[in-house]
Formats: sequence, C-alpha cells, structure tokens
Amino acid sequence: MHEIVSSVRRDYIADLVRQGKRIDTRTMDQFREVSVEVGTIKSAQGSALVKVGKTQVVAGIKVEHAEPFPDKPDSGMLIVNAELLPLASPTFEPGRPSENAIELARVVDRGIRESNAIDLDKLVIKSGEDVWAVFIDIYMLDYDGNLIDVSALAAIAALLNAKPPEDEAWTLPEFPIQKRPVAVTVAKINSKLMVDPCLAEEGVMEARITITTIEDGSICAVQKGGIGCFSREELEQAYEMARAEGAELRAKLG
Amino acid sequence: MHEIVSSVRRDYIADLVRQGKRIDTRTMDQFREVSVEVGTIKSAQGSALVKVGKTQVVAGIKVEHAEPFPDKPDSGMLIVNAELLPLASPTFEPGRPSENAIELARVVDRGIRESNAIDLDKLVIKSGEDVWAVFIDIYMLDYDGNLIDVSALAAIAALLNAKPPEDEAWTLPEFPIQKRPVAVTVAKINSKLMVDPCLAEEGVMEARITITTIEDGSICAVQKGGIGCFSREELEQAYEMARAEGAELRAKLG
Amino acid sequence: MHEIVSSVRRDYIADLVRQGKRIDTRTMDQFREVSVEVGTIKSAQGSALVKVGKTQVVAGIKVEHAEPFPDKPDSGMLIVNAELLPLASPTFEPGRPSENAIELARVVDRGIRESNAIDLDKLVIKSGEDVWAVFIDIYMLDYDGNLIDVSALAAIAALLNAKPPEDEAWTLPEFPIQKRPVAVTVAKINSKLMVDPCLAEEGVMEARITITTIEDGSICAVQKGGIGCFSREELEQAYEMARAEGAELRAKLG
Amino acid sequence: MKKPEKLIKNGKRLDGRMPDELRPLKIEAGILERADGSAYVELGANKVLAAVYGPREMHPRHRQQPDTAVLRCRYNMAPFSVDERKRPGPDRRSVEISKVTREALEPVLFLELYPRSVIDVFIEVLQADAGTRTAGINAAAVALADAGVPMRDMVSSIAVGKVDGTIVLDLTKDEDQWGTTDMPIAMVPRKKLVTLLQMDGHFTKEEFGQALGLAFKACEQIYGIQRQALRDKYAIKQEK
Amino acid sequence: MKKPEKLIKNGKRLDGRMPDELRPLKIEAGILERADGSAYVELGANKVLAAVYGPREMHPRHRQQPDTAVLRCRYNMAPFSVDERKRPGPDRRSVEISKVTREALEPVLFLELYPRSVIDVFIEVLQADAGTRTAGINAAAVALADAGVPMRDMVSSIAVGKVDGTIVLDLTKDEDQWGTTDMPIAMVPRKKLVTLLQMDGHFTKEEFGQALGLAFKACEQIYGIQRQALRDKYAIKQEK
Amino acid sequence: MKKPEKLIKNGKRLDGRMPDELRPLKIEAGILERADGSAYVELGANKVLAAVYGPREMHPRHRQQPDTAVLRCRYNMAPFSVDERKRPGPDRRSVEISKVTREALEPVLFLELYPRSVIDVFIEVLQADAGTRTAGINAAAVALADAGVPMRDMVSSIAVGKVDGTIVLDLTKDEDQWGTTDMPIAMVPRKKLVTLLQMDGHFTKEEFGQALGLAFKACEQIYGIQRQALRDKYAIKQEK
Repeated sequence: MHEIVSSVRRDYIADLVRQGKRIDTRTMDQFREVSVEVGTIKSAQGSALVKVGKTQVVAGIKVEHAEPFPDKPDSGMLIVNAELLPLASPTFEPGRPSENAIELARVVDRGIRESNAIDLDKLVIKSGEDVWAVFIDIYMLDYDGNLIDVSALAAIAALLNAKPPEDEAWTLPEFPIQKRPVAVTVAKINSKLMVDPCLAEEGVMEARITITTIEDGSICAVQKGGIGCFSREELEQAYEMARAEGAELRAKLG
Repeated sequence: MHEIVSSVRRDYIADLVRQGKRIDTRTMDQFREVSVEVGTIKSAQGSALVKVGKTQVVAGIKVEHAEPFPDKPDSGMLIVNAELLPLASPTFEPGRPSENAIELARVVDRGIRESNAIDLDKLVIKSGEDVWAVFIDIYMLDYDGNLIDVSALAAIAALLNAKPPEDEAWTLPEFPIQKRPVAVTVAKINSKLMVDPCLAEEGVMEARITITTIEDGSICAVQKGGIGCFSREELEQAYEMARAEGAELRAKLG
Repeated sequence: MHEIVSSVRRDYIADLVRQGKRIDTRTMDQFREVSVEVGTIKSAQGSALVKVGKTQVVAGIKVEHAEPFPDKPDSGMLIVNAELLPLASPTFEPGRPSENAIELARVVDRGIRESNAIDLDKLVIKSGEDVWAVFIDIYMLDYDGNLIDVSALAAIAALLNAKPPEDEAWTLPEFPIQKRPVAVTVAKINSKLMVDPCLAEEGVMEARITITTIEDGSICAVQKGGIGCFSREELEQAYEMARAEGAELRAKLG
Repeated sequence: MKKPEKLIKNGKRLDGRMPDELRPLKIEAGILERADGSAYVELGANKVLAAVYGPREMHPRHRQQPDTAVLRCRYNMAPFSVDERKRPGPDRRSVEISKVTREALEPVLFLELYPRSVIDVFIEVLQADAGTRTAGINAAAVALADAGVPMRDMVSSIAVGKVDGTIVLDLTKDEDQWGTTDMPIAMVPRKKLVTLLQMDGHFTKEEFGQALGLAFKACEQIYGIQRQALRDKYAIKQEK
Repeated sequence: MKKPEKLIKNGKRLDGRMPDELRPLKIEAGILERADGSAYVELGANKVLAAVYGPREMHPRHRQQPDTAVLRCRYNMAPFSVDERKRPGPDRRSVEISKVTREALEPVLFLELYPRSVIDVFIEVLQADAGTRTAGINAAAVALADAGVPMRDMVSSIAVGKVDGTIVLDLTKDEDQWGTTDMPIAMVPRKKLVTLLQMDGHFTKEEFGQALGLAFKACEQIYGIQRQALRDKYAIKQEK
Repeated sequence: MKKPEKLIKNGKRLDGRMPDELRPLKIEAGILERADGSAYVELGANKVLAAVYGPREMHPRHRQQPDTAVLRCRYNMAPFSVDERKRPGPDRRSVEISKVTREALEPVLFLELYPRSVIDVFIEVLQADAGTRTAGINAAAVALADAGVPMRDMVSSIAVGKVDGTIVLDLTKDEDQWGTTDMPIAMVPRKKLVTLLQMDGHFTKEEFGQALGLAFKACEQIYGIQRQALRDKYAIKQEK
C-alpha cells in the first residue's frame, strides 16, 4: 500500500510530526473531511459512496440464495470482496486481488462478522439447504490513503442502506443490522501516533494499527500492519484514539 | 492477429492496391480457393475441415446433456470455443485463449445464435433441468489470414454435418439446423475494400469489417476490427460485397 | 529435477562410476539408509515420514465422501497429489505443480492403482452416489535425490498406517490394503546402472527408469525419465535390480 | 420480468421516449484525483467511470514498442452493477469489449509521439442498463482529453437497434432483451468515420442504412455534450 | 460399452488383427504451410498432427540456455477427439505426456548446435483411439525431419500390452480399457535404444521381455513407414 | 464436536491447563539439510516446519531492490493438517497470514545489508490445532537465526483470547471455536515491542490490556525456549 516518497518529502513530513504537526494542517486525532452518500447504486440492495479527503470508495450489497457451509447449516453467509481498481491509483494493477486487497477484505469482514453487525442467524431459509448470502463488494475509486477505514465505513453504511431482496423467500420486515462497527487506523510516524493517514503519510509511516470498535467502545477487531513496532503504551493510546474517532465516524452513519 | 510486415512489402502491397490489384492476383471481390470437407472426425457428432487458400480450420460438434441457464429454462445451449493453436502460426502461443481467440469465438457464436441457425427451443429434454448443449470447437490448424470467415464457415458446415447423439433422450428426427449464416470479412487497404484478406494483406490493412448474412441477404451479425475507420459509404459497399460473396460461400455448403 | 553440477564434479562422479564406485561409497545396488516412521500426523487417517539418506518425504492419507465418476459408479476413488515444497530445495518454487510434481504424483498413483493396492471396490457407500475418496498427499520436505522411490514408499507406508474414518457410513473392519507396491529407480551414469541416485548422481545421470513391483516380483508400473536411452539388456538388468531392492524396501514396511 | 406485449405503443417506447430519442446523458470530466484524466457518464440508468493513466513508461519492458506508445483498455463491471451479482474479474464478454473499445479510441490518438510508453484506459461500470460499452467509450474519450493526451478528434458512441420492427436509438435493457437487434457504434464525429461497429440480431439492407443514419445524428449530439463537459471543467479551474 | 466376454477369439482380436499386428498406419509429411515442419499420422482410428517451429530465438530471454537449444513439446487433445468432450487446456495427463514425449525425442537431436534457441514441437490429437502418445511421437519425429532439424536417427513408437493373458501389439481403446496392461515405448530404431518406456498394469518378468521384443520388431516396421513418408514428400517437391 | 457446556471448570481448561499456561512447546533448530536454516516447532498438537533460503539473488531481476534485500514469507498448510482435507495452494487466509508474518519478522532483520537479494521464509503446517501462525513465527525466527541471517533480536509469538469470560493464553482449536476472542501477537522480546497484532471477537478496554499483559509474559518464556533450541544445535555441532 506504500508508495514511494522522495527522501526530501519524507524528512519534511517527519520534521512536521516532530513539531506535532501534519502535512495537511490536521491535528493528530483529526480525520479528513468525511462524506457518506447512500443509495446511489440502484442495481445493489444497498450502496454507499464514502469520501474521506480525496479517498473515495463505493460499496455495494447483493443478497442472494446460497447453500450454507456444511458446518454452519443454520447461518446466513457473509462474503466481503475488495477490488483495488487500477482506476484508483497508478500503483494498482489489474488482475487477481493483491495481498493488500485480500488483507483489506478480511479486515473489513472481521469487523462486521465479529461484532455480529448482521444477524446471520436470521438469514436462514431452509436449514442446511438454503440461506441468504450477503455480498459486500468494496470498490476503491480514488486512493489517497487509509483505505481500510474508508472501506469499512462504506461497508457498514451500505449495509445500513440495504433493502430486503425482492424475493418471496424473504420474510423479515427489514435487513437485520444490529451493530455499527467502525474501523480507525492509527499510524506511527517518528514515534508519534495519528489517525487517518493520508497517502503521503502512509509513505513514511513506520507501522499502523487498525482498531474496530462498536457502540459501547469495545473492540471487535484489530490489525497491525507495516514493518514497524508498537509498545504496549502506544497500543493503549491507539485504542483511545480509535474509540473516540470511531464514535465520531459512527455519527456520520445517520 | 496482425503479423509484422516489412515496410518494403507493405509499400508493395499498397502500391498494387492503388492499381486495383492484389498480391496474389485476385480481384477485390474474390475469395481464395475454398474447400469444405465434412465428417472427417468420427469422434465428433459433426465435423468440417475448411481450407481457404492456405488457411485451414477444423470444427467439431459435440452434443451433451446440460442444465439450462436459470433465465432460459426452455432453451438448449450453444457454446462456441476457438483455439488459435500454436501449431498454426509462429505468432500463436499456447496458454489461455488470447483476446483474438475470444473475439473469434464470439463473432462466430453471434452469427449462429442471432440467425437462429440452430433451433435451440427444440433442444430441451426437461424444462429447467435438462437440455442439450451444443459445443462448437474451432481448431485453427494453419493460419494464412482471414480466420473469422474460415472459422464461421467450418462451424456452419460442421453443424450441417452433425448427426443426432446416440442417446435415448434424443427424440428429434435430425439435428435441427434452420439457417446458414456465412461471415464475409472486408478489409480496407489504402482506402480500397477487398474480401478475404490473406495474411500479407492483414499485415497492412487499416481495418476490417465482418458481416454475417443469411440466405435472404439480411444481416445477422457485424464486427468491425482494427484501428482504422469506415465511412458510411464504405460500410454500405462492404455490405454488398459480403452479401454477394456470402451467397457464393453458402453454395459450397452443399 | 536435475540440478546443475559443476563439470569438475561431473567428471569426478563419472570417473568413480567407471571404477564401479559411487560418490558416497555405496555399491551399485545399495540404497542409502532408509527409515520409515508412521502415524506422526494425527490429523491424517494415516501418515508416514520416510527418510532415504537425506531425502525426507511425509505422506498423509485423508478419506472423504465423494461422488463417483459416472463411468465408475461402483468404485472408490484414489487421488494422489505431490507437492515439491520450496522448503525442500533451492530449486523448487512455490506455485502450481511443476511438470516434475505432476509426473511424480502420476507415477506413484499408477503403482498403487495398477497393483490394486487399495481394494477400491469395497469403498462404495451407495452405488453411483456416494463412495470413499482416498487422498494421498505427498509432501517433499528435504530433497537430496530419488524423490519417486521415497514418495512411493511414503505413500504405501501411510496407506498401511491408515485407520478407518470415524464416520458411521464406514462399515469395513479396517482399511482395505491388499498389495504393497514398491518403486525402485535405476539410474544410468556412464553406461552403468545403479539404484537410488542421490542428488549429485541425478545431476550427471543420462537417464533413469523406475520400476514398481509387488510381492511376487511382477511389475505393475514403469516410467523412464531423462534424455538418455536404455538398451533391452539394460532394461532387463534394471528389472532385476528393482525386484531385488524392492523386496528389501518392502521389508521395511513391517 | 416477462416479455411485455408491446415495446412501442402509440409511437412511444416503454420509458416514454420517441424512437430517435437519447436517454438523459450527463457527463462530468475530471472527477478523480489520482488519475491523469477521468470522466463520469450517466446514460439513462447507466453509471460509468473512466480513468486514464499515461503516457507513462511501459512495464514490463519487453512489451515496449520502440516507435509508438501502446494503448491498453480495460472494461470492467462492478459485481453490484447488474441484477445478479457478477463475479469479479474479466470474462469473455469484457475481454471482447475491452478490445473493440481500444480499437474505437486508437484512431484519434497520436501514439507515435510517445515511443516506449503506455496509455491505460480503465472503464468501470457501476450500474448497468444496456449500452455500457457506448457509455464507457464516451467517458473514456473525455477522460483522454482531460488527461491532456493529444487527440485528432473526439470519439462519440451510441447503440441503435430494432424493437417491434422499429429502428430505435439507445436501447434500454428491456429493449435489448426483448428487441430484435442491437448495434453499438462509435465514430469520430467531425469526419463522420466509424471506429466501432458491432451488431447482432437482424437487419435488412434498408434497416442497416436507416440505423446508421440514426446513430450518426445522435453521435453529433453526444459530441456536443462531451465538449461541454470539458469546457465546464476548464471553466471551474479558471475560476479557482 | 460393456466389457466384452472375450477380447481375443480364436487367436484374433476384436478388430480381426493378430496379436502382433499393427493397425493400419499412414504418415504424411509436410502438410502444414506455416510450420517449419509438419506431419499427419493415422494409426487405426487415431488422427494426429505434429508441427515443428525452430530452431528459433527463445523468448522470454531468461529461459535461453547459453550452450544449447531447448526442446519444448506440447501434447494436446482436441475437445472433439474423444467420446465425452474434453475441456480445452492442459490437464495432468497431457503435462506428463508432453514431458515423456520431449524425453523420447531429445536423444536424437543435436541441440548443442543452436545455443539460445528453442525448438517447439506441437502435437494435436484430432481423433483418439488409444495410442495417441505413440502416434504423436511418430508424427513429431517426422515433422522434425521435415523441418530440417539435424537428427542422429529417427524415433519410432508403439504400445504393447496384455489382453486376455496374451501379449498384443498396438492396443485399441477397448483393449486398453478392458485389457490388463499397457506399455507405450519409443525407440531409436537403428541402434535399438529405448527413449520412452511407460507401463501400467501387470507383467511378469517373462511377459515384460516378450512385450519388449514385440515392440522392437514393430518399431522397425514403423521406421520404414516414416522414412517412406519423408521420401514421398521429397519426391513430390522434386516433381514440382 | 458439539459446543461443550463449559470451557473452563474449576479454573482449569479442557486440557487441564491454567488460564495463563502455555501448551507444551518444543523447538528444534536445523532439522533440514537443503535449507540454509530451519526449525521444527511443536506447540501442543501443532506441528510446524520453517525453512529459510538466502540471502540469495532475487529472480526475476526486475523485482530486485537496489538498496535492500526483500523478505518473502509463505505460510502454507498441508492438505492433511486439518480435519477436512485442505485443497493445496494458497487461499485468502494464507495470503493474509503470509503478509502479517513477514511484517512480524522484518523489524528484526538488517535487510539493507543485502541489496538486490531476497530472503525466503517458508512455513509449512503439518498438523494444526489453533495457533499455527504463532507457531510458524516462532519457527521462522529460529530458522532465520539458524541460517545465520543477522538479527537485531528474536521474534516470539503467542495467542491470547477470551473463553467463558476469562482471559486465557494459547488457545486450542476448541477454545478458538467456542470461545469469544482470539488475539495472536508477536513481539521483539527484549525491547517488548509488538510486531504482529491481530484480533477478532470482543474485548473491553480492560480485557485488551489484561490480554496484552498475559502475552508479553508468555513471549518471554518462549524466547527462552527459542534460545535454548539454538544453543542445543550449536552444542551438537561442537561435539561433532
């Protein structure tokens, strides 16, 4: 996910951080401008276009019949797929999902799955034979950093926007969403922690940690990335930042 | 599909065309020698070996049980596959079908499908459950230009040669062919139009247009290729050439 | 499977062979030290770790429900898969099975299948619908030559170690093994034949022939490899070596 | 949906359009930050994005052409763009559309100016309702201009077809499915030269000519909207 | 087809052949225009084409060998060559056959004469009735000679096997399916050296020896037909 | 297996361990001949091998980095390592684990010492019982040391989680399946810096802190066993 940053720019960003500043004048715990627009894609059951700064992601929900996994006959299915479209960045290449796209999809998946955001137990049509599969397709359109948080936000916004499929097998009054997990990524640059790294910051960050929290502030998923390290104190500080910013982002879900 | 042609040869061919001549002494609306031999492959339900000049294609038909598409429960299936075998040209490479092989298969498919050459509605065994799938496999053996026309001719010749499968589920008296679509490709070199480009001509042509017609001269499929353009007058002229040559080729089907 | 050997070493090995000697002081019909350890992998129905000199292979057996092939409704299935893990040699690369891995799996498969080592007819649960599929996965851990013989020995040892699956559909008293095929590879270097080539010998051998025999000394599978040739006399001599060494290896199966 | 009894009633189509009437067409240029050029097109219910990268160095190197740039096009549909979820990744249809799209655009480019380079055109269909390839070409041509890639002319594209025996412009999904004929076309609008032409269905000679005429007229109209989109973007930039 | 009660009756096989009798074998050299060399083989109901390209420059370059040419072989079956349509593309069986075919042919070639080059052998099975790999090797060897690739000797190939307890030459599909043993073999006919040997089934020591003998004799016969095919082509060329 | 009524009874876990107790951990260094370094780890019922090749020249060349070595990791499960046979080849899970494993190990390596090179770490799970990625990292770190690759420090790894409301160390498969939370962690043991952290399930702030504490303590213990494995190998070599 890193792009190459010239060493001059690298030093400049690191210097700023030493002074407690960021390249785009934000504070350490400040997200870029966030906009959430839902329902734009009519061919999807639900959809959301999320912009965080210049990063743009669209997520679409499709709900289809499927045969359940043999070991989970009484559970609907959740499938999260992420495409780092070559449209979105000069460094994204067409072809099979990259390591980064796979990690992204799995981190978003865990946030939704582990928080029980969707009540999958209700998505059974006939035990062991026919269940609802919920596909979340994440489509990266314009990439200016922090794709995990933007994607996770688009995914939960699209789920909240989802209408029941027009199918007589569907019997629930609405789409069963019960939690709102929100991912917040904290980057470490020059030993300082900051939320929502933009692309330039990603190019110089030592490591990142993504913490997904739910309404009560508890954690449902964590993912460290990058080749740097975190101390225990830093992890605890990152959690506080993720919880606070997560609450703010959650408010944007309406 | 283009092969590299030396600039001397390129100029030579272009010069000839300026004089209304072709490299192999043909007229503009003349096909190379055409031969159609059917029934050579006993392991196929139907087969044809078609030679146009030095270009050779064999097509084989297999008819097998299949489950119909959910949205077409009362229709048999047509699957056209084309292999540009590395045997046939130094420029063909083994591996997954190239862009050219895919275009070829799809253009042949459209000619047969859109003309209703096969009465697919008769190829249903049990609605929604069991239908006949007709596989047309096009095998390029020796490539000296104009593979679309040669392949399309081999495909319809093989279909006309097809015997019903030896299977008690088959109840029709014969294989239900009702139209004879024939593709004719018109190449544009030096602003002149000519049918059946040979390999050397393909190397210098600006663009080509393939028009598939049926018995009454009406069009069932068109495909423009190459990076040149056609004016409206050229398109109408190409249609006349395709209709006239199509009728001649159709006569070779016996 | 060949690795590059310096020409000096090549000459040295060839010289030794001329004197009837081998690089590791073995005689022509002598295997390296053989050890067979079974039951190490508890997650498999059966397993074996076989070491021949420094070459190490682990084979694991899994037995699962499967739908039989349409043309063999009354027969269980045998699937042999071999992985030349990049862990085992600097020349093995991750990714899809190489030509060598495919040949290896197929030669081991033929030895077991053609000798009827497993009584596949007994592995039918419901004719045409449900049979037992026996998977033999061969895992190359450390590669110092002669992977066919070591793999074949691991495969039959793992089969002999196999316990019935814990599944109420299983009704046989035990896993139905009825033969013990053993593969012996004879290499030709400098016109001399020798069994069990080590890696250095493989690097200089002209050709190899693998002969799989069963208890009564009859042959159930043969595979010649490499770009050299064998005379009729050499083939008959190779058979004698394979039969004799095969009996010794079979004794290690306990 | 079942086949409607009639696709054209009292001379009007299911969505109220006249046979020679375009669906609402909206084009915006320059809507992506990272791409060198981009455009967004809505054609009826179609929503399509195009982005251009390049001219840039071609990798891998052995695919560089010593005397020209290479144009690459990739047409792709989002999984959620159609009724039944489409599995991600290219299929045979998208490979063919990518090829004819490239051949539709290449005639207006001066590729020989950029030896050893590549120009990448990425087209993403976010919502589909028939005509996605023509919407994609319209978007791609604007995105190329937005990227500052030198062009001889614009490329404009639309489909014509036959529905209930009538030649109609710009088919919807229902018309495509239940109609007889679909003929997507692309052209260089000033010189009136066709750079893409595909057709499947049934046309007599006369219908073919009539359909071409309809398409030529519509492409002029589209050309105007494309130019306006580029002007609008330039105007906004100037204001800033 | 059900298993026949007997595969050999009164000393004769289902198709009337004696145990040591070859199926009709027809070989034609030089039947393709584009290939550097080619051959067509009919062995009973088998129909097989082989083409040779090269020696030519190896691409990609990092696979070039500085001191030798590389021989590549690709054995492939047409989808319509067998009863049930075969899905296009290589499977494990064809990968293995391609490998042993390469190893069967390589001993007679002077690859060291063409450093950094590649020789490609493409074998296409158009119609299959057991013995396709042997027919393919016979075709490939003639195609190599037709391409003018220097060869130490020809390569000739045939299968032997055991059917109803009898050692037989050149098995048909039925004999392969219902018989006990199949042993394809290829050899350099003049020096009588085996370059391909595979076997599956059951042979005692004595049967193995007897089968080898039968194969050696048949390969001499095949060698004659291969030479004749090359002479015929040369003769035709001379006439022209 | 059905969900057990209780996973912790009288303060003890199903396998008799205390909540903060590690499963038996056995590490052997240098068990493969061909690899430059290797290690075998048993953690409870997990059996994992790791091998290291390199620093060696990177192929293909265009992936070489002019100023640093590249670390590649491949985590892979044997088909027979789990209850239901796993199909060979990478899946999405193994791709992700390979990535986080690489990021867990890279902080301790001096990659800048080996420009244009690659270091390959191959991890093979032969038998799995939850915690395979942590066992694999422990094995890989020892294998890197065994290969003589210069390291700033060791990397030690373990999972913590929540089962029946209790924070426990080193979950078994049953605990992972029926418990609430799984949090694998890797750290540089001397500096107490975390290089891998993943979590799924549910933790309050307090539980998160408590789990981190448990993991930090266990990693020290593992570090001791890793060092002993390397010492043992060295001792054996010395004896020889």
